[in-house]
Amino acid sequence: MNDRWRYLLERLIQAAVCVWGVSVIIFCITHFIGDPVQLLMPAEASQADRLAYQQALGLDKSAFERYIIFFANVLQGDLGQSYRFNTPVLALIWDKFPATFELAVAAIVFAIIVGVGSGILCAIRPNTWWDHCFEWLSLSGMAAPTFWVGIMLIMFFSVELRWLPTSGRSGLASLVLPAITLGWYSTAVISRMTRSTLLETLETDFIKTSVLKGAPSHIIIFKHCLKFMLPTLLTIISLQFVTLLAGAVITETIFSWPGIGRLLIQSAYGGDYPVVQGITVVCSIIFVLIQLAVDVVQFFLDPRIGHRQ
Amino acid sequence: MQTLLSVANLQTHFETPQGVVQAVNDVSFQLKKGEILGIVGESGSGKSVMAQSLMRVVPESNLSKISGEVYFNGIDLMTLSPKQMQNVRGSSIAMVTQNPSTSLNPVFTVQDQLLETLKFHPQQKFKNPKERMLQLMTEVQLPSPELIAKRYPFQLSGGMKQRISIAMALMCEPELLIADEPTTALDVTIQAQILELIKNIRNTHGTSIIFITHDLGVVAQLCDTVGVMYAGQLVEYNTVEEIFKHPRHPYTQALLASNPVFGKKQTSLKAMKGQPPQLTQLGAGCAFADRCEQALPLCHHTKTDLIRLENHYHHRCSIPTLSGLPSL
Amino acid sequence: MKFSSQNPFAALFLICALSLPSLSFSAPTGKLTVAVPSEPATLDPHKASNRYNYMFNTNMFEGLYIRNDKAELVPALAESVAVASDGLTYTFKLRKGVKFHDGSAMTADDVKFSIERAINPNTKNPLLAYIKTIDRVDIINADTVAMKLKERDAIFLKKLAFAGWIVPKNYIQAVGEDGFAKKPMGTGPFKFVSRSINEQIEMEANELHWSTVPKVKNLVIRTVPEDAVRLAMLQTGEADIVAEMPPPLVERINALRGVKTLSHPSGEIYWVVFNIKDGAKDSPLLNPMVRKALNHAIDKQAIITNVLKNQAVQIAGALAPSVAAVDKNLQPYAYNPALAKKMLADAGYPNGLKVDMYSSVGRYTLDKDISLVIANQLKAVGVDVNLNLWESSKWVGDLSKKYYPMSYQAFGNTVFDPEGLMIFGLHSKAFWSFYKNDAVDKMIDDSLKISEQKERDTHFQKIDKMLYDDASHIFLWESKILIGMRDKVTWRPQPGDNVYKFWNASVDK
Amino acid sequence: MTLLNLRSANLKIQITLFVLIVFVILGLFGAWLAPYDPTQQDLSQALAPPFWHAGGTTAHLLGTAPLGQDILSGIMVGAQVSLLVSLCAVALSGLFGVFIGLVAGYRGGWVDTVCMRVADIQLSIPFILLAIVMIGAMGPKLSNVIFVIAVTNWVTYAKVVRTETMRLRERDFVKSARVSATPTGLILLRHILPNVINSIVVIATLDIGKVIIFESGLSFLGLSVQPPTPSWGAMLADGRKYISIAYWPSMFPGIAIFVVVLCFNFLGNFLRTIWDPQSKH
Repeated sequence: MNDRWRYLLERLIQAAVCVWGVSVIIFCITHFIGDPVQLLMPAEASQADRLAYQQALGLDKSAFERYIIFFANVLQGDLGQSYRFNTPVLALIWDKFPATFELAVAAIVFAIIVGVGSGILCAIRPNTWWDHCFEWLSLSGMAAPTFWVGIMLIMFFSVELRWLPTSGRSGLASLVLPAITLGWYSTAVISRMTRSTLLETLETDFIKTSVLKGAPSHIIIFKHCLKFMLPTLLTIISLQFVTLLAGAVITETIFSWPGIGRLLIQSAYGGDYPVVQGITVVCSIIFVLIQLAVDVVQFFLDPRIGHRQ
Repeated sequence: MQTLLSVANLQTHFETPQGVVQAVNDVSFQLKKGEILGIVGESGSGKSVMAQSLMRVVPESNLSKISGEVYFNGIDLMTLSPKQMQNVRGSSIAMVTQNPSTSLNPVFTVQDQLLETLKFHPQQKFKNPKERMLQLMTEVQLPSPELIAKRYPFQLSGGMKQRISIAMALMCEPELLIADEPTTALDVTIQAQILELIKNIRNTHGTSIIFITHDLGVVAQLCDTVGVMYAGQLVEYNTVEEIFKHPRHPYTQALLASNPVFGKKQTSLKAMKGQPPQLTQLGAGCAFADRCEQALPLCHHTKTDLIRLENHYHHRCSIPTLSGLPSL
Repeated sequence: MKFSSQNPFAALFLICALSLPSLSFSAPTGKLTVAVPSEPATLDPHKASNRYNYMFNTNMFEGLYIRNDKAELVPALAESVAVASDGLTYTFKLRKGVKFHDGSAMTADDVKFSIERAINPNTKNPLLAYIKTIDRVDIINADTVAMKLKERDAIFLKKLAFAGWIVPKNYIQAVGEDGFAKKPMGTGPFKFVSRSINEQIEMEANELHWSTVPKVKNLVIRTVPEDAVRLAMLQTGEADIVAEMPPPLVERINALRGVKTLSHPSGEIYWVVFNIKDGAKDSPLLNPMVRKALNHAIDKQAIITNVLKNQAVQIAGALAPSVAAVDKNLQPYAYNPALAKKMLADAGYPNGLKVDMYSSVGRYTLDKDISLVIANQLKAVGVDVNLNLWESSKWVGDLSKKYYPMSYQAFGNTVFDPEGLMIFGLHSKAFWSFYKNDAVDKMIDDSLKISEQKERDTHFQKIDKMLYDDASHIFLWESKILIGMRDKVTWRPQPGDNVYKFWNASVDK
Repeated sequence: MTLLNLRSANLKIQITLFVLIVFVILGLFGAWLAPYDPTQQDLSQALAPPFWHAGGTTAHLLGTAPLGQDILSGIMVGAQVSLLVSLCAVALSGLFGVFIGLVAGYRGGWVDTVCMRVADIQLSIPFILLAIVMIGAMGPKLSNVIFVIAVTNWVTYAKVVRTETMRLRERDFVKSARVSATPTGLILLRHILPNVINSIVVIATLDIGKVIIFESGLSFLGLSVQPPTPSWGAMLADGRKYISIAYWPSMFPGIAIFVVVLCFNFLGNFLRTIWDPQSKH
């Protein structure tokens, strides 16, 4: 038990270091984004107005000073004030994060259901027409740019068939197309990985043992194989999920989805440092937390962890 | 004694890019209740595939076909539906595999895996699964079964794992136990214990056992009858005494000669020359002809005869004089 | 409804009508959904920074004077104004019976508070430049307010109509600055319902409005950045009006059933800006002959016809025909590559010249495509253009740091007077001006003192001629705004600007 | 059935190789092979359809772009950008990742800890953000696009190589090399690298496809190579504006991307099958 707590503590410290590293890097590179004052001021403002505005935003201080202020504030849970929206960054993130989370969850659920499902079906009947179909489908999934998939889906399902709304966030129907678009790539990855992992698992001696014990095939696949594969699958899925959270920018733009990805890119384009920093820090915290959660879940799923030399 | 298993003309072929692999080629034998049959042969001779064919668990991916008759208690297993066959596996016929460190699922406890077997076969007679499990674990000489039952396989030693595998195979009290090189991966001391255990099982339960091994010593120690496999064929099948005293097939003779225990003491051990043939390139003649010191020209291109002896015993060789016994 | 301060009867009628609203107006019905590519950052009108703010403000708020739906300058929250003879004091007579959306009355206190808030540097009002001339605001009595200017400004009222939004004092003091930005309140025809950043702003008809109760009950402005998706929304009926469609789609939209296009002058002029102000020490572009040659090198009409699908009107100088009285005699530089080549040779560049051009991507309509065409056409006369296409914000952000010898830009209309362009886009002191001509600067300074309209017109025509003769820019065109609208909507956008007032829009069932 | 599969697999890999060779040839010599200069405009020919449509001509087989540029030429010359970006980015990230992986895996201890924490930090920063910030700061030049993708992509290599190296470090042949005082660099180069190179090549092949897709995503955000340099991603992204009136400016570059990426995926899977028979890909 002692070891387990130490392990957890170690992971926590690693996570904190990771978040801190991200904050430093992001702070440094946001420096390179265009001058926020120019971006925020209208054409009519004079040079003097611009300087005054710069001072008002505290941008006349040195980078080091600003980082110290920023970091001290972050430690107190204050991510600063958005230049553009004039609201606290944390409130903005809190406002927009649910949309992205909803989208990412829907996308990963889609990817898991279709990806794991098709992966299993392909592995059970390898080298059949079914397997080949899905190989093509998933390789296509990996070969089509997201924004292209999104526009095609809108053209077909919204404009031609009028089944689903083109864009926006209004109820379940509006979630379908963005979720498929966002989950497209991950579905392909998960499907391929599930197939290969399951095929490898099916070849193992202990699965042969299960067959020799007279286990029905559904038990073999869904109990014996899946439980064994779960840690691997979880790792793949969690990595995909994080990619989805961070990669929602394009999907959100296409579908006018009011999420954090669009906020991020707008803020980066618009020189809204505090929002960029805030979102990145929050994203990295989430990323690290998901990893931590996966580690912990695996700890319970795979009895071997913690006993390895 | 009553015949439990009767195998006739069992064939298992695979299709591969290199051609058809005749992994098991026209194998026939009979097994009585309570009998231990040893199957010996080099690696790649088709022993394991033969065992898997009996249970119809040959990897399906590139299987061409299994043919022949496998009568078990009077029923031809080859005619059963997959569902019926699944029911036979683990209950009437059970198998213990070679490598105990990989044959148990690492993410389930010992108990889960043992009790599961009973769940798959609801027709079995054990009303108290837990009790049955503990009883068997005691029988396979596992210390403190209660404790071990809650462990995961990686927490156990190789010998313990193999005992658990055996216990698992015995859960439904099968009539036939196929042990596929169960001792190969174990230390010598553990090997002996496991062999003892298997003998005990036969003695107490009357279970018939097919024991697959490449170790002639083990065969001599354990078995009642022996089948020698070479290139997918059962080249010689006879009682253990006959095999060791009067090996009829040149391959059996060569095998014995190359073994430190059975090889003639006065001369040095004779390593067999050459390699086993590619199973895709079996010609018309005897598969062993190229390595056979006694081969005649006709051996290379004529089909070998099956020379039948009493009690279904037989051997395959076209050099009849060597056998010293009249062919039927 | 149209009214004017010159007609007391109309005003009287209005007051009567207001007291009996049920007689003159049917209750607003229906929902109007508008899809636009971007949105305001904050909803606080005194912190507004982009033109989507103006779209919002113009529906939510009013000033003492405003532009009506025909873009005419009319009194709104004031009934009239009296200007002192020195042009420094503006005395406004406030309209009676005006209510904020919460039902509270608009008072002189609110006006004083609003203007003072708008000119307070701490507010960080991006539009401060427009009303900086206000020195102080005095309440004369309950319905009279006087504004003292620091210096004469002939178009003060026009600027006030653009930046002088009246906001509720008590409400702001009660809910605070952030609270107000979150749930803004004004006197305009629509009142605020909700807002979700990057999603939509919802408004509702203000039935308490003193003159113009809108015909639609609900107004939803959705933010949809993708052009293709806005078009799809129009097709499926998810949007009733889609704004800022790319010109090449005009025929496509017209071909759709149940949909039509509206197109009106934007008041925004497009030009290629030469930086001949800072850092242009020995640039060939300092030579007016070279600049003239470049003007002759561009086939503007071909671009308007083929790329912009006639969604633009050629201009000769810097003035937009929809905003200013343009001198009809001023003819655009003709497309004549041979002449251009000859002029370049005469200017000392017989073998052509090399020049860097920086253009934004996504800031102006088709900016990438048009920059490519311009570069191509310049190449044809021997000007080797090294074109740098930068993402919009990078392009803007580097504007003050980096020297752009040449760039494709637009300058929009805000105050419906050439003054806006002159002061903020051509005067050498202006941030967005890259041109330096002392004579022009002087003329622009003078224009602030001329209040008589005829005189102003000729004055600006003179400046325009000077710019033309100096070939200060490559003058291209005034763009049109292309809007797609479903047939069931009746609406007339306000000309001369890309700000949409939905007061007069209605939707059939 | 099985033999049929094998034969079709063979055919598939032949087609794949053919497509990739065409891709590389276009990438190297596209500018000479193309019928037109892809930057050449002709406003009167804007958006001419492909030859099989009414109004299309064989002069522009795949039609023209919004400014009248020839699309076929654009695709042929645009292959260069895709090829350059993908190969260079993968090579750069591969080299860096392999180096970090070797050092971290072999040295272990604090070197390993530092490397892996840096990798974690790298993974925690959204790729898009890095792209916006870095390309935004440096301008959308080819070299910058390559650099950004390389910077964000090295972690996979580092992690795989590190794991393999840690495993190989304990192998006898490495131990004996260490005992005979072989310099560390030489051990890594001669004993460890050859054993991980196959996995790296497989990952790199699959990565090339991924990078081409990345590049087109960056184009969508206006962060990749800008016209007049023709690039598939930019053609696809710019063409989407016209999708409702003309599919060809975006569809054909889209197909080009799709086919090439598909082929790289096939090739990667194929290499994995022949080098790693254990794997079931």
